[in-house]
Amino acid sequence: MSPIGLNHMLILSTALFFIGVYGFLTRRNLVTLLMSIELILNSVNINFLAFNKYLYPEKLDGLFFSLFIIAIAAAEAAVAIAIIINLYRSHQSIDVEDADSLRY
Amino acid sequence: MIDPDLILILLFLPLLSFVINGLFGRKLPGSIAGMLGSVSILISFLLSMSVAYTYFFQVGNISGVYESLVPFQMTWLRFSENFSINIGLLADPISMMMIVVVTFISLMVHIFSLGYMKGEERYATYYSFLSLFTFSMLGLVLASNIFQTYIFWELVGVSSFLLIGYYYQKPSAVAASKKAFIVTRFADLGFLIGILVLSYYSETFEFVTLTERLVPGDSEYSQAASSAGFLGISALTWGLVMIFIGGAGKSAMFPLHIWLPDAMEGPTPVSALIHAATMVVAGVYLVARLFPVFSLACPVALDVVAWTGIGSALFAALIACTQTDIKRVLAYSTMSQIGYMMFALGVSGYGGEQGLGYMAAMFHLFTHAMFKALLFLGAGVIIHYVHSNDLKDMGGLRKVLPITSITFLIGCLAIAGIPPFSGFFSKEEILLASSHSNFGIYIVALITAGLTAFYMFRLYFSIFWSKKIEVNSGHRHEGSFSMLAPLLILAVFAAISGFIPFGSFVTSDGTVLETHFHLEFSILPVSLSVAGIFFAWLLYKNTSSVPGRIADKAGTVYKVIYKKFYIDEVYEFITKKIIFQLIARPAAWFDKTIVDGMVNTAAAATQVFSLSISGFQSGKLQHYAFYFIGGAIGLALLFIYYLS
Amino acid sequence: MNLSLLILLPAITSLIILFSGKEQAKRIALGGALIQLGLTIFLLMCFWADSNLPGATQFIYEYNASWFPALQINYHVGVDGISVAMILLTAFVVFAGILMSWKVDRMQKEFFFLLTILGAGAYGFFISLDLFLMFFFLEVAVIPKFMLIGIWGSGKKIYSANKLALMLMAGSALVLIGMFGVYFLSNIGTASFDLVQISANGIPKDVQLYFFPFLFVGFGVFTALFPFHTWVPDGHSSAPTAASMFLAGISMKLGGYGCLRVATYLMPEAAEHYSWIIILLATIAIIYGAFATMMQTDLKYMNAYSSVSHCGFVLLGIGMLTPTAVTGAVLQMVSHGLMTALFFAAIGMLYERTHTREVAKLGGLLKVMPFISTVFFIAGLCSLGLPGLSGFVAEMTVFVGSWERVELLYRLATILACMSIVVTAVYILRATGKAMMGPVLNPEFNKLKDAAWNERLAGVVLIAGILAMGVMPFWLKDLVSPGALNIIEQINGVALLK
Amino acid sequence: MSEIFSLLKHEFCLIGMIVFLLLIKIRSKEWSGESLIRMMNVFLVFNLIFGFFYNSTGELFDSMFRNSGLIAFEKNILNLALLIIHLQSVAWMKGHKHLTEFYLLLLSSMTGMFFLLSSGNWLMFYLALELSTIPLAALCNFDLEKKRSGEAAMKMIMSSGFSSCILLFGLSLLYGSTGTIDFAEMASAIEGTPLQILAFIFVFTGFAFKLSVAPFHFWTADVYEGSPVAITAYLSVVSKGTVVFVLASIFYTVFNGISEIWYDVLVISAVITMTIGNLFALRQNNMKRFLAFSSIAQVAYLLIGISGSSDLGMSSSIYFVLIYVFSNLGAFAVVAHISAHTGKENIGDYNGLYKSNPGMSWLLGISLFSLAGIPPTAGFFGKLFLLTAGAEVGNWPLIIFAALNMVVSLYYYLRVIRAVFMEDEIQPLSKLDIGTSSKIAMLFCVSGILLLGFTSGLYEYILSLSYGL
Amino acid sequence: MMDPATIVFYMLSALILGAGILAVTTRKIFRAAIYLLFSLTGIAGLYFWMQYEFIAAVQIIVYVGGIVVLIIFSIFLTHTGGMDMPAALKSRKLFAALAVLSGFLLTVTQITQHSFNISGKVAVESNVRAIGLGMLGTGEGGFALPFEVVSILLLSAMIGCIVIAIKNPSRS
Repeated sequence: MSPIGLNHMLILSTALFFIGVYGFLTRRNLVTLLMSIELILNSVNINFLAFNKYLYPEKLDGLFFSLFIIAIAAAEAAVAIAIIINLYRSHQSIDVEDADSLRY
Repeated sequence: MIDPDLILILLFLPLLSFVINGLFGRKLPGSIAGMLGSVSILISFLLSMSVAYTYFFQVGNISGVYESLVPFQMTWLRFSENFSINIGLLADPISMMMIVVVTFISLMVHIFSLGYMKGEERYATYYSFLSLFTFSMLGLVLASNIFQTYIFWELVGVSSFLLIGYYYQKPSAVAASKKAFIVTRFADLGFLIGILVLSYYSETFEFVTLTERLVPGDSEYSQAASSAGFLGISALTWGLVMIFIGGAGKSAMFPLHIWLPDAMEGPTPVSALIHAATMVVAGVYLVARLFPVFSLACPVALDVVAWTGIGSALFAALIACTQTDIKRVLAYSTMSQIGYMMFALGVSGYGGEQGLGYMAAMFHLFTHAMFKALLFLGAGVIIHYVHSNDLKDMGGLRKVLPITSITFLIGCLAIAGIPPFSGFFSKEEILLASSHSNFGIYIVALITAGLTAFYMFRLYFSIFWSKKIEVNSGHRHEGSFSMLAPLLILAVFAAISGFIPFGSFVTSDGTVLETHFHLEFSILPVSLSVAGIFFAWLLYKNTSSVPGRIADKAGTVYKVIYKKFYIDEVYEFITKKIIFQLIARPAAWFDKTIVDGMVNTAAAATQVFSLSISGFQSGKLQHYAFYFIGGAIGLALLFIYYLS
Repeated sequence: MNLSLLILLPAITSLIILFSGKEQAKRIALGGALIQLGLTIFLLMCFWADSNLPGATQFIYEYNASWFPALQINYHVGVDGISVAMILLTAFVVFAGILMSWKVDRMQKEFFFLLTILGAGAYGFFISLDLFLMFFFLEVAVIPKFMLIGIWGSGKKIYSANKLALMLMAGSALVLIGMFGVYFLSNIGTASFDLVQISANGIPKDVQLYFFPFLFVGFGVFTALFPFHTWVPDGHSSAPTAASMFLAGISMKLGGYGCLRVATYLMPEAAEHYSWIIILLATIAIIYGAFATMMQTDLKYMNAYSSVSHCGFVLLGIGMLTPTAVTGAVLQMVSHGLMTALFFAAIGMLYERTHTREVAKLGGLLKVMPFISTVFFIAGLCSLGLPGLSGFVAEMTVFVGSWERVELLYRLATILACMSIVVTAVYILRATGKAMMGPVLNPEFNKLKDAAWNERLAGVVLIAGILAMGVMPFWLKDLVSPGALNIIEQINGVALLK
Repeated sequence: MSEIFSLLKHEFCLIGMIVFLLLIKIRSKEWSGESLIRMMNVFLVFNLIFGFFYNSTGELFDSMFRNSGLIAFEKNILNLALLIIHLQSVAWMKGHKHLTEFYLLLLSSMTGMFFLLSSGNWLMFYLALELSTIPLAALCNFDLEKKRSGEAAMKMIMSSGFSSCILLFGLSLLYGSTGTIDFAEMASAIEGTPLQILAFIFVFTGFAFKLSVAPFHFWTADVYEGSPVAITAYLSVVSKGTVVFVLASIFYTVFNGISEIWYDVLVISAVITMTIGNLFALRQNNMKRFLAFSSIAQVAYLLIGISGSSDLGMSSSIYFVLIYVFSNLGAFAVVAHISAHTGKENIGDYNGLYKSNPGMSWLLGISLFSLAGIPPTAGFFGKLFLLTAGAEVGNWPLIIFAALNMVVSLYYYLRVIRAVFMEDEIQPLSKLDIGTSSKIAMLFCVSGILLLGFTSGLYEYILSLSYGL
Repeated sequence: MMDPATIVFYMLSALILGAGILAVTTRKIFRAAIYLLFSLTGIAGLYFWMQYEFIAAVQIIVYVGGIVVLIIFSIFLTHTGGMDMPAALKSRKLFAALAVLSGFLLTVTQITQHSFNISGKVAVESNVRAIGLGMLGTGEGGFALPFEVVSILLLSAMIGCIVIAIKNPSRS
């Protein structure tokens, strides 16, 4: 068995998760925000698969979970992009900072 | 047995008259309202005569002692097992005497007013108030329960207020009525606290029981009352002094007298009834009512009574010499005479010969009611005629007002203590009593007697002799029969009532007290009075500048006396400057600014806080995300490292 | 006697008003109030007859139905003498208040609807024996007040309405907390809102000490406990006449009744423990309120501050914890309710005619409007405690009851409270002297008319109440004192156990 | 087969309708808006009534899907809410070009809610959550002409995406530490290790996001303001109602082992949420935004209720949700109506509303009083029961805090009341014609608000369903 | 000495994280998309490494072939392709980094401290057949219901996209 254990995997996914979060917090383009979300979702997928692989191989719960996450990520991305495009049409910008007319 | 129904009828008839006149009086034609009031008082008077007769000559005197009878009693308000306000009727010599005096003077005033107040707009109201007063006063004197006294005490006060303020469109009348009510009210506070103190130790409000319990003896009540104390003074003393304060307020004793002169703003018959004959002696009556307790249990309080009385007597007599408003002069003379009664009580002992002062005070109360009512009603006729209160508008009136002049003279002679008029006898007893007990008081009383004669005759001469003043009065006659008849009746009583053997009816312990005539003793006071009259004759018989020059000579002293020793100004200072400016205004300010401010500040602070955090809702998605992840991590840190 | 009628009748009346025409609204409201008045008098008769029957319990006409069984919330009603007295007061004030609103010029339907609802809340509060039910009715009354002031008020009405609603709500929030404490932590073991049961089983002392302040201060806000009284002046002065009458006449009594029936009755030990604070605050309210009144120039403010002072007597009586003082507190509630309603009615009548409430601008009104002035004057006399009127009876009972406490603080408090009778006289007479007496200041006033029939009737009804209590206090006293005794016996009962 | 039907009937009903709508859409000839609305009305009424019959308790698909009387009741509440929302939004919908799609998305989201309620494992939970959210985000954008609508939709999809990421991360950790995604199995495997607490917190943020619990609530006001009123109403009532129920049932079952932890979490969140919601609501001028913050504050009371014991907490939460449906929708009915007719949404525009539109004013007033918890409206009972449930634990500082916050909340509700009833406006809104369906919706709300509080039977019924949850 | 699998893992990790970091920091949006592509591909590689071939394939098809393409399309549609994106504020970067770092440390600490219990049961096959059967199974280990739910979701997402993104003729 490889010396790469569960913890390696988890650290990897956690790192990816927080990279995504960092992106989400700092990027200004809505499309890149969406990209950050995808990164985060992928880190979650890694987690599920790693747990499934290393700890609970007798069932495929983790695997199916990540499978559905991928599907939903696609759906979400599609809707998000539609919304972004619509926003671009009305605001002429997809800078998240510009979309702050609703506030206080 | 005294029929309680009779007393109840004589008590409630005036009330009935008040209600009828008050509710429907304005719709009654002509002088029906006045007749109604007068008739009801007449019946009351007759009943009270009959009741008094029954008491004094049939049932009251049991084996030589006048007993206190309570022919009627009902529980009005029960506080607790021991304490209840009972409405009862107490029949004893002083209450019997008082109902006669009250109904009699009231009757006179009612009749007098038929003419005097004729044509007044609020004629019926006037009569209803008079009736209310009479009812209250009767209730006060008949009270068998100290709280009942307090109730009627207040009612008397309010009727006095109403009557002083009768000419309510005159600002001075309004101010005077207000002053009268508030000053007496302040005194009533003392009365109330006194009641609370006394009743706490005696565990009753009933006069009879209360007196029994507080008179020194082996009962635990009086011992508790004398042993308990506050600020080194026994509770009993506190209570009695407090009650005396109440009495002093009503009776216009120094320094609570300031309302009385102002109260002359009311119609003159009212002054005669309330502020001369009846209500103002309520304080004397109250002390007399509790006399056994004062005398036997607490001589200290009695000393307070005595010194306040004599002080007020002299004080008022001095001021009376300088005033020019005839009603005010009469008012100060009233105050002075009540001072007489007070110190008479103050120097008196209990029982037998010791109780001479008590008897004398009551006697003087009786005679004073007659001659002072007479004087006031006479003044009423004069004012009615002259349309002024001021001496300088008067003079030489004996020609146009002959009956008044004579009756007024009788009144003056009576008050000056010239024999054989009634005042002589009562004053004589008072001086005698004081000479027995306290020489200082006796001397002052003598001086006061001289002053009394002086200022009364100053009044008399100034009005009826002196210069002749043309009066542009519309009517040239002295007054209707209804006005003169009471004068004549009262004059008769002022003249002869001194011959009543008072000592056999009203004494401190109910036993008969034989009074003796001491010629050698009478010489000094009578000669002082005569001297006073002489001086008055000298100065005021004819118009002269002598009084003015004397006043100038006296300078500051005169001015101080003329200004009534600046007592009013002191009160003014206390109320306006201290109570209003230093207490009430800061209280109102505190409420508006601090208390209300706190509430408003809390609201404003919430608003400000709300405004200050509104920046969090910046509208920027990434801020939200930051709070989101920050919140999540924060919560996680909190729960993993801190709260687990 | 079915007590639920007392709530049902106003509820039905209000519904009918809602679906009636504009002009009929007041007639229906008046009719309802009249029937209600009759009903309460009938209740009084029944109570007299039934409360002395053998086997009569502390509360009679009890009706207990489960409402929310899961939460032990019951529809539990019943009355003792104190409640009957308060119900009588309510009926009088409601009747007079509706009469006084005869000329409301806009949104009549809504006005009378809200008034009737307000009345219903008060009735419900006074007959409740279940804390939840009581709280329900306590809060029912808050919003109608807000609306009445905000819509039909005058002056800075919105500020006042807000202040009133928020402060009362804060009060009821405190009550709510205390209520939960009682609910969960009484000795019964299971949660219960039932007043009778809780008082029978008692509450542990530490719980009492913790929750008493909540309940007392909460109810205290309603009855103008210093320093939570600031809604009173503003609220009263901005409210329309009838609302002022209701507010001062009934609403403030909800608080006093709550302090008594809930705080003191359920937590006797805590009441004893905290009584010195209550006394202190009450005395401050009495004296300070009276002095603050002296400086007021607006008649309504004057009466509002005087209400603070007078309600201080209620709290003083409660704080003294002697049967007499507590009886006095209840009497004072009834008396003050009638008196202050009369006062506000008179002020309302004056204001309607002269369009000012500034004392300085009035003057000589006795000549122009003898009836109104007399009403005002009688209210004033009652306020300053004239014998023969209700104020005297109540205040004296409080004083005598307070004097039974011998500790120095209590004695001093009593004496200070007594002093207020002088201050009261000062401000009442100042106002009367300036507004009613003296020459007619404004020639315009000479044209003004005296009271109309409805105003006369309202005045007469209230004066009748005041006189009935002032001249013959014994019936009311005998009505109230068994209830007061029951409350105090809680304390003594506890003391005996120790 | 019949068991599958009776367990899944709520969902089948909706899915059937979705299919039907698709068929309509596919047909070349578009239905007119009015006929669509009419059909939808009929369907929703049918849906509501049908929901009360043939209910059974059971599990399907290896306990991925479960149903019980309580869940069915909750679904019925949501059906009712949907019906009311639909009725009151007729004016807005009439003018919309993509009505069929609107319905499709709405019903999909509703289906998601139902699956969420019935979910028996975390996968279903997650999928249902997304199914309910993603169409909703699209729906937020349905005021296509309005810039704000787009912004709202963007905020909605982005925030919900972000939040579901964090939720998922938490879920993955839970899965890792327990080895299962099934609720029942996980319940026995939760021990309260730090990692599980961390995971729990992450999962909680997902709930908190949907419920707008501070500090995860920031999207709420913006999205509420920008979205079409119908969607705002749906968000605030249906979405919240669902998640509250799910939160309660999951906390009571799955996280039963760490109840001390989640108790504290709920208390802290409740305190913060209440404060934030109230403080922000104080200053709002837009009615929808105002209602957003008010709903945030309301949720805090729900959290307090849930934090109490299970039976009472659960039943009073559901009871409150039911009342909240009526109260909030009552307010939204007025807002929707005025917004649809005049486009005005600010509180200042409501000045003097009573003069011209007394009926609506009363409705708004009663609804707001109910939200503020003033008797005799049902809100009083709802709020009080929640507090009772919370107080049962004996956390007095919390109860004191909550009770005092009710005062603050009253202030801003009264602000609207003031505008409507007391402010004199020279030009108040003109008299608006209330359509029949709106009238029915309003009538529903009023009767619900006024009658619900007194009917203890309903509460007892809910309680009986909640036993042994 | 590391065995090949380890080396591969580290390389993949480096790719995933490196590309990830670049994807969220580069200011050229197009490049960011490409870095994302690398990162996602790396993840697919990781799945291969874990012998989840099917998932790896799905990853490539959906993410690389779908989502990234979608993203690139949207970049074009929104005309932001060539430009440098505006940089975020320094302070925001700092705070974000702080939050992220603390979160990371916290999570990693918890993960490493946690002793995961290995079920130790026999692994089931995770080939396409097993997955396919599971996907349509209704019993134990079956995911038919989620599958159906996702279908509704995808349907509605599609409808939503169309309505929103469709060019509205009324708007000029």
